Amino acid sequence: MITLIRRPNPSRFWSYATPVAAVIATMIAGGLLFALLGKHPVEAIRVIFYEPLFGENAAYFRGQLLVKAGPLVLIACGLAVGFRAGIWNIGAEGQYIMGALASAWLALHMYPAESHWLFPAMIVLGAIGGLLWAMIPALLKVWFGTSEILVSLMLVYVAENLLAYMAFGPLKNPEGYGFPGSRNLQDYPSAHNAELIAGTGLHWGVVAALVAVIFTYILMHRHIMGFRIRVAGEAPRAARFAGVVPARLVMISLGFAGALAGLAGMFEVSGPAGQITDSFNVGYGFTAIIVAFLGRLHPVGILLAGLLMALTYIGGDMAQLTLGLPSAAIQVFQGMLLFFLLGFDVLTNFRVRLGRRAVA
Amino acid sequence: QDGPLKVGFIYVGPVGDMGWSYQHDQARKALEKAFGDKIETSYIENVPEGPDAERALTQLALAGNKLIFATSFGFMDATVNVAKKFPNVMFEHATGYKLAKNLATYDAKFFQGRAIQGTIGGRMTKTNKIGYIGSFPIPEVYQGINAAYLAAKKVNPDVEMKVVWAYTWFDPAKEADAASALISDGVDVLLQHTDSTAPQAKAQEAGNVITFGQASDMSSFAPKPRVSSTIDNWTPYYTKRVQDMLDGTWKSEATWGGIDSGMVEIGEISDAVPAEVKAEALKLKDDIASGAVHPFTGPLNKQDGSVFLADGEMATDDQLHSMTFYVEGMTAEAPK
Amino acid sequence: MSELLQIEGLTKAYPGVVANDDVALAVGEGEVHALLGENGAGKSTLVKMLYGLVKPDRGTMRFRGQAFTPADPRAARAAGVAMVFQHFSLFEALNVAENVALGMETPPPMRQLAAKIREISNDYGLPLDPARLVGDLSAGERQRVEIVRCLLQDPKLLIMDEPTSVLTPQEVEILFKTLRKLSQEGTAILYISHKLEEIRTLCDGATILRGGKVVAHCNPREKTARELAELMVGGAFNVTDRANRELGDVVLEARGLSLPPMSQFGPSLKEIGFELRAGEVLGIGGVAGNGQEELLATLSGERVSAAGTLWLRGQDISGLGPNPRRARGVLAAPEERLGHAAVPAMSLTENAILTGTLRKKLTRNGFVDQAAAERFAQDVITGFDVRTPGPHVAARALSGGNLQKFVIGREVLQAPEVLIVNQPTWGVDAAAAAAIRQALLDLAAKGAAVIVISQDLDELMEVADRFAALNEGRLSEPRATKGLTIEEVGLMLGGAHGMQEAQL
Amino acid sequence: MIIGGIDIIGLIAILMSASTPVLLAATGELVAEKSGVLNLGVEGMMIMGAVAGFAAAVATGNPVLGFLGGAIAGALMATLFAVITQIFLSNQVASGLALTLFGLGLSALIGKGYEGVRPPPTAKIDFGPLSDIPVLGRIVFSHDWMVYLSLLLVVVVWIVLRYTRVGLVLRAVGESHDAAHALGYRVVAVRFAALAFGGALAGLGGAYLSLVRVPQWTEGMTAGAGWIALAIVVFASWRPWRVLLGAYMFGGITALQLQLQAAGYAIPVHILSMAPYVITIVVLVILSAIHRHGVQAAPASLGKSFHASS
Ligand SMILES: Nc1ncnc2c1ncn2[C@@H]1O[C@H](COP(=O)(O)OP(=O)(O)OP(=O)(O)O)[C@@H](O)[C@H]1O
Ligand SMILES: Nc1ncnc2c1ncn2[C@@H]1O[C@H](COP(=O)(O)OP(=O)(O)OP(=O)(O)O)[C@@H](O)[C@H]1O
Ligand SMILES: [Mg+2]
Ligand SMILES: [Mg+2]
Repeated sequence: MITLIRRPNPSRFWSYATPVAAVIATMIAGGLLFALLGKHPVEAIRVIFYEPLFGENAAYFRGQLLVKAGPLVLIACGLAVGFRAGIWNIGAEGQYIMGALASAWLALHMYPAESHWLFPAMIVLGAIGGLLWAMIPALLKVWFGTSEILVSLMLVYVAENLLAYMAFGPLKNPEGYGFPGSRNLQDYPSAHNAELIAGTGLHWGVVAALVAVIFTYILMHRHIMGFRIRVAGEAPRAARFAGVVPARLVMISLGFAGALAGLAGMFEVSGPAGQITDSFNVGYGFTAIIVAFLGRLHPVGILLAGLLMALTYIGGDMAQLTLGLPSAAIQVFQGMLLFFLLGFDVLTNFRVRLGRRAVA
Repeated sequence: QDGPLKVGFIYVGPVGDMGWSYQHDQARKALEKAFGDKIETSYIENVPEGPDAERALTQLALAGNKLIFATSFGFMDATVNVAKKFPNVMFEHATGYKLAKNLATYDAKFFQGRAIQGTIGGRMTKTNKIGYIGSFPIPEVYQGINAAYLAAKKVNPDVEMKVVWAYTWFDPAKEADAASALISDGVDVLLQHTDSTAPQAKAQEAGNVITFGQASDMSSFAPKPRVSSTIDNWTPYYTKRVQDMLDGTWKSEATWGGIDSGMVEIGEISDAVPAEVKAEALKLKDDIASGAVHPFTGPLNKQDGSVFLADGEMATDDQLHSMTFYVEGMTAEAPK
Repeated sequence: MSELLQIEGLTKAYPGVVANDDVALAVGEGEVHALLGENGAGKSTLVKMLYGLVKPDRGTMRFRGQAFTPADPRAARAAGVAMVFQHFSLFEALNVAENVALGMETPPPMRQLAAKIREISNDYGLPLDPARLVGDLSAGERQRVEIVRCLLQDPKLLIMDEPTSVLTPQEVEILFKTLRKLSQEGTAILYISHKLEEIRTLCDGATILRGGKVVAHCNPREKTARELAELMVGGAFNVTDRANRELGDVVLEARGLSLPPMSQFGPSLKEIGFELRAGEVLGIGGVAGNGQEELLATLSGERVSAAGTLWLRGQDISGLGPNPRRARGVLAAPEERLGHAAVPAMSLTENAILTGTLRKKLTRNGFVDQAAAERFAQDVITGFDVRTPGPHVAARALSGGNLQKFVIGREVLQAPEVLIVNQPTWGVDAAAAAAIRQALLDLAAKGAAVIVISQDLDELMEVADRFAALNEGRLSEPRATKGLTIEEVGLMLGGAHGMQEAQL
Repeated sequence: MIIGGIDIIGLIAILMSASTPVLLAATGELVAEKSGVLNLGVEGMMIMGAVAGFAAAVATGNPVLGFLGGAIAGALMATLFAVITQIFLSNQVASGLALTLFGLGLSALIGKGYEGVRPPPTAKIDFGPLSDIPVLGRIVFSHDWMVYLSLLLVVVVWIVLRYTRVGLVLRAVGESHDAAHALGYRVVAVRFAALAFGGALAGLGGAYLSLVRVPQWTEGMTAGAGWIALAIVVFASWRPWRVLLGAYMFGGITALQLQLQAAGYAIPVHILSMAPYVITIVVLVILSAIHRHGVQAAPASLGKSFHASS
């Protein structure tokens, strides 16, 4: 039997070592899976992890890594703040959609007038869109004690329907021959979130993600506000005692997450995606939850985790192309990564002893 | 050119969806068989529309593919972008409308098949209610609904068409529910513009309902409820385009193929259909293929009573491409 | 008296502590045997081994003449051992009958069980309604549930781990009657308590533990309480020094302070009123669950009360939250150390920030001044003799007494004008408890007003100038502690009505 | 019976079948949550049940074995979750999400080759003349045996939780794991069992989806049903009968919106498609407002990790 003995102090070593160990374990287990599927395990791992970074066309893929990781990191930073406070917003996908819708609505409304103010205004509106959507679960929790887990999740489906409605209705491209989807903002200079340096994949959304990482770090680890948020997550009673007003905390952490998710949606719709379509959202809001945990709810960890996650997507596509690895295998791979991380986490807080059960 | 021609595909769904992406992949496999080691194919499945598509297309281009098929409407802008970056790679985009020097489009006139289904349905319905599971309110689907309705009405003036929009191309549970809703509403002929066989199964359960295969033949439900089908057959087109590449004669164009080109195939009409109805349907098929009959021929009004086609006028491709309305006689209301 | 239970060489080690070291003791049939010792001496560990919850590393137990190695509590119960826990093992959302059923091996059908509960509980003078939710019961009633649960199994040995700490003197009286009756019927009782007078009246024999080792077996009736205490501590111990103090102006005043329950099963506060002067220590006694937590929460600002109910030097502070109150000098230390007064997983430095930000200026423009926070934490550690490697250690790594010293020290070093503490020495050993009491008295001597909420009447008599009792959310009129008899206190604890009678 | 162009009896008959997967999954999750564990991986367990059930049924040609296979797959997934959360003490929310992700991927892998295959039919129970009784006949006597089994399971779960010792221990563990542990109950074992049962029911629900309701195997075919099941447990404030009500209501609204379309109502489709979710939110709000000051319905230890320290 395994016996767990709680460590008085969380192990510093293991808190850094577990993510690494989890990645290695995932590579091993994933390799086994790939071997089962008849693919060469080492080659598959190489294609997924090495090829996009240092392979033949790495210059392009490194940029794409940023494009893919940008929204994940941005959203995950917001979510991590809430998770630290014990507030479970799992509806970032909906907030992401609403941010995109709000900003795209403004741009399409202004079209084709060119103005310097449009893009900043879209940023503001994107953040507000996500924030307001997140305020629904926040206020319902504050007023009625309704579970934010379920409300935020249900609102994803509502937002998806709203998105489809907009794509087929009010925001449909009038010159699109009746096909769904809005105008492409990439063709609207004032609204276009273009690459800042051509070919690098670096766009304002990536910049925003980096800013969010720094901001979140300062907030959570340097500012008294973040301290209170962490206290609230660790010990709610102690937080009250320290003067934290739970209602305000719920609104701040959901609002922050919503605003960042909304921003992510805004940068995506005005940049890489370009347009509102019914399939605009591709699950960043959900994947970001994983990224947040993978990054151990720490902004710097999230940055690394976002990049790692993006790598598995891009490398996964690569493995499909060169090795014929099915896309589902990549999903399993990502699931295993999270399992291993969560499982290994126990080492941070517990000493593991094998052998006779010391305590019945 | 040295080495085999590399041909790439991106699919919006998994190749195992048994519908849209599956049919494209069937054609890819047919290419491999037909051209042997003259070509080499690869694909990426489950590609979300948007930036991921753009990356996947670039990935294909960087991997040395010279001809790339982007097989979903939603890949349109991504394909345009990537085509710009790789002028020496030829792109083919399914069901879209944007062309470039190295970007061609292709699509099939599925509505031709719908007219044949409408004829069979109109003849065979006892309740005079035909149900149609729509995917999205876009021209392609409107064309199908209207063509089926007009054909049915021609052989059975009392026919009424019920439409349920599922807002999905592929969601078996939802399609099953939509089929159940229509069947419980009295429909005994069921057409679907969604890709799963769930409605077929529901019809089979109900017993007295006939259906038509969509995208693939769905022959496992033959002879009943599935009495016929429209099959998306991309093989002839893909074969021709690859041959053009090998011959160096590829050029950008917009292809809209129908029954005549083999892009739209009519699945075998089963014995559950009375012989005279079958004959009538087959004749219509031949007439459409030869061009003698056009499913949209005037006089034809829109649902609101305004004129769509004058007497004897046949709808042009452009008119069809922007069809987002029901024709006169439809009782359902078009979604806003 | 024949031997019912014999223990020899029993040893149990935890990482870093030997909780029981070669313990030997014997209990006869029908004997009431006390187990004495300071906090952490190993009493609970010993009885947990008897009850099958913890497995000994070494040693033997014989019960009713046979080797006894219970694999789990069920086995122990089957053998005739029953136990009332130090911390209740009850389920608030379940009713009395269900709670009882959970503690039995083969409970009869609910209907019969309910009847039996009524019968037994009336027989022993502990009436209980089997259909009530346990969450709705008072602490005393909850304990009845635990006892009745044991009685229903006809135990040969009944273990009671600190059963009286939550009872009023009257309830203790009833409990003792029950226990004597049981003992006459031949049931042996292993009784753990820190209340030495109780033990002297109740128990036939005693075993005293210190640091996991047996230091003495004795007959408690032949010893004085002081002798027993010295055996436990292993030496003489300090008594607090209470200097004469001048009382100043009224600092804090509550008028008609009411509060709805904070939790589903919690009590409400009803019309609480008192005046507190500078330099004064007000002791508030009462049985746990009568509104102590609620009172502390309203005084600290965790809960706000209606306007005009709480005044600080003539200023209405009822609507202020904890931090504005701290800014004005009203500080508090709640009872629950882990999770309320301190965050278990956070370092002592971070726990210093928890309440010290304002008065110790641990932030600049909202940014945490790490160095200042560490300095403050270190000051508390040094000033209050907190035994720990340093301020970076997580709060949960400290022993209860040391963490308590840290919590009290953290507030005291912020130079409060008013300090409210709840159970300041709960679960803390004698030396540390004395230090904490002394710190409170010193604070009062410097002119601060202090409210000590405690269930330990001796403690209150020792530190408080005036005493008031909290009962079902009502506070009695405070009375000077000087000259207050234990009977009067008992009546005050029994309820406000009793108080009035006593005065008449 | 036709009201406003909607065949109410038909609607009820449809919704009973359409709601069965969610009903099964929610009933299972109810048991798991009653033991104090929040398993957000219902979606992952359902889809594994769907694919495993489908594969088993196709391989054996026997739908009963298919359902069994689905239940086993769901239970195995739940056991994986139990290991992670009960032994390794991981955060339950994150572990549940991981389980869903993992299940979606793994099921797609296992399902390769089953696309387009038709499963053996699941028999409807032949009630003979009973099914011809007007109104009642179609509502009560027109279903396959799984529909009745799901209803039976609701009853069984209700009885067990309420009237039996097993149920009492389960509730006790969910209320206070520390107290239950002190009394000698094996908290972790009880939770393993409750989770496995919940997983088995989720698996059954998935298998019902792939074997009866649709019936076919396709990737991601649960399409959010697991999340709805979770919502329904809260909606039902952890009571079996209300789970039934909630599942049927949700299924009913979904079916109704398609029926309204079929009947030609010009209500915007997207608004109708949102309706079930919006209504769920509204009901959750109403319930939480009611419970705010009354009896707290959730098991007190729900979602908390248990580590036996003594
Ligand atoms: N599960 C455990 N793991 C590690 N150490 C433990 C554990 N349980 C008890 N201890 C330690 O064993 C020693 C004896 O504890 P025990 O609870 O038996 O003391 P006690 O005499 O009952 O004290 P109290 O009067 O506070 O109830 C203490 O040092 C305690 O910290
Ligand atoms: N359950 C437990 N698991 C691990 N360590 C424990 C446990 N309980 C207590 N300890 C450790 O045992 C030591 C003693 O703890 P405990 O609170 O019982 O102290 P104590 O002996 O009562 O001391 P004090 O008199 O200061 O209260 C501490 O270092 C504590 O961390
Ligand atoms: Mg202690
Ligand atoms: Mg003890």
